[in-house]
Amino acid sequence: MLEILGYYNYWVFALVLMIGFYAVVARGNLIKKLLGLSMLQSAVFLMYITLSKVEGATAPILQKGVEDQIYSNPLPQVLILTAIVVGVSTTALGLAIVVRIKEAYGTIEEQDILKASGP
Amino acid sequence: MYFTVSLAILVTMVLAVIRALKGPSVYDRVLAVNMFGTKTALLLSVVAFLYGRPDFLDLALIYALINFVGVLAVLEFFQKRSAAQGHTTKD
Amino acid sequence: MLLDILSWILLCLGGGFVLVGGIGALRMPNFYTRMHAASLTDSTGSILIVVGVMCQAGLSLATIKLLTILIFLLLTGPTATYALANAALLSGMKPQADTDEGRSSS
Amino acid sequence: MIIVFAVFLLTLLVLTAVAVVRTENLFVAVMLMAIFSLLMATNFFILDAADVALTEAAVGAGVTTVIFLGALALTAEQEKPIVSGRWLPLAVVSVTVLVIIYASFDQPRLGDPGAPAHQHVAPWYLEKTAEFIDIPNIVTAVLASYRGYDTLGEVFVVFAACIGVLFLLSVPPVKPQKSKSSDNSSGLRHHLIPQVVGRLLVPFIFLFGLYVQFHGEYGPGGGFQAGAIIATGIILYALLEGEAAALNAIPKSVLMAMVCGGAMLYGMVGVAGMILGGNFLDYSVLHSDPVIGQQMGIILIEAGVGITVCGALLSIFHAFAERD
Repeated sequence: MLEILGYYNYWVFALVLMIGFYAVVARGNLIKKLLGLSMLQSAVFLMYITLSKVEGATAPILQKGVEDQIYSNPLPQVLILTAIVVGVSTTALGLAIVVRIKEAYGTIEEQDILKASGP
Repeated sequence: MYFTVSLAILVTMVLAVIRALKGPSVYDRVLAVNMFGTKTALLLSVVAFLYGRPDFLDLALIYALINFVGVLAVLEFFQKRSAAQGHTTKD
Repeated sequence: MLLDILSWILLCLGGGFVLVGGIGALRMPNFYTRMHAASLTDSTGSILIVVGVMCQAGLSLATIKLLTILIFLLLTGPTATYALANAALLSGMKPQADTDEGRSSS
Repeated sequence: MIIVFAVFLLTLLVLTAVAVVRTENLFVAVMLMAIFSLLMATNFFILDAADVALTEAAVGAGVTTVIFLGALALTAEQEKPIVSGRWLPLAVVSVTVLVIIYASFDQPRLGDPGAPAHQHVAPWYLEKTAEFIDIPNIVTAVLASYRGYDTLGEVFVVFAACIGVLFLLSVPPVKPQKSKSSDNSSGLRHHLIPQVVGRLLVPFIFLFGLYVQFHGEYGPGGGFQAGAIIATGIILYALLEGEAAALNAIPKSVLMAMVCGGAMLYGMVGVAGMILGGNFLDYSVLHSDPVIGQQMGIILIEAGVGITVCGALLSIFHAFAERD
């Protein structure tokens, strides 16, 4: 039972990744696409943090006076820490483009934009 | 002991998420988000002790502070929207 | 030892309050009653749980941090609830004294 | 025990994700996204990543929601229902999920100490940090010193994204400005209770941000988190007192100087290392004692990161809020 649950994180990673991807490809609304994109991003973050976990370990902040403590892997955490802030800035860039599209075409639906811009 | 309490908080979080999914009005959902934020702060302060690392209480502190900003941003959004729709906001 | 029992009681009570609040927020018939259930138990549950954890922490930096968390939760929670209720009222959602069907709007 | 938490939270995560995609009201989707972010941060905390959880908490619940709401106020709130062509994407997505789940059985189990990710440099970082840099928080040590090039790159990505947003949104709108902007620029001035409480909280948020900045070597924290927290504090001020008051307190020129100055401070520390005879971003030469040199370098770099992130997030917020 517990053996199987050890893979649960990966399944959730797969599900959330693909739910986000579905929003990007199948939904016509541009803001919905960006929400899907940030979900996809979060799924990748979850994957990396899952890789950094070590059984019986604690967060990689050294404790004074505690011997024989194992610590989780700090490297994936560093990569994701910076990626979160970068993710917000790039999402904001995407939203800025959406705002300009709305001003130029009067809509943020993909089909209407394609119709308005001609064949 | 900590485990029991964190389990109770987890179940409450599930209930809050169900409320957020069901709606029916947008205010219900904002209420659920606010409730969820408070529960997260409580859960983190309990789990910090469950893990035996009380120096991680900073996280619960930041939740208690940031959650409020989110709710105020929603409030300002409502105010802007009603101003744009031409309703007069009286207070 | 006495402190342990005290914190046990406080934590269990707090967990119970939080759970009741969650059930109330899910089962109550309309928005204002749901808000009532959620906000009151939020504050009470926070006080009980945080004080219970404080009993375990003893006199240390963690206690001061917990106290700060409690103060912030007690300041922001009711304020957010007030702001939300105000926004809902201004948007035209009327509190109803007695209703037996779920309402829908907005 | 951890498994119980993880199963609860991850199942909720999937439910919330499905609901975000299914709902047609974008405001509801943004609210659910806030819950998604809170869940994600709790997961990170449970998986021992305290620093990452702090970042997600500071960024996800506050700044992301505010920016999405700012964009929603400028565009539409209701999504049109999709008309056709939903079965092909659904089929592709389902098949891919099944393939990834099938592949996951070759992955190391959660928490397996023998996993390949734990074999290469990570044990070296954990072992040698106390000797070379002598700060307790290994995440900060790796972020600022061992992998300083990465962080430099990320800071410049934030910088570039901020410049991009400013380029896109500083062009005046084509349509004539509606006259409504005068009355809603006052913020929440008419709501007395939130305003009083908010005013009380703003200085504490600043103080906490500075604590996170300077305590980052000893506990969870650092420049990225502190920048986001301080930016959130100023956004709270802007929400309460109106845009104009916030821009009066910290003008745009100061924000631009912060964005550029922080990134430059980072680069200058690297160049200073080169001038003193080391490599780029080698802090050991900054002081006669290499360990103290490393610590000085880390403090300076974290300051640069914090200043850039704070300035960039605030510039982005103002760019969206000023648009209407």
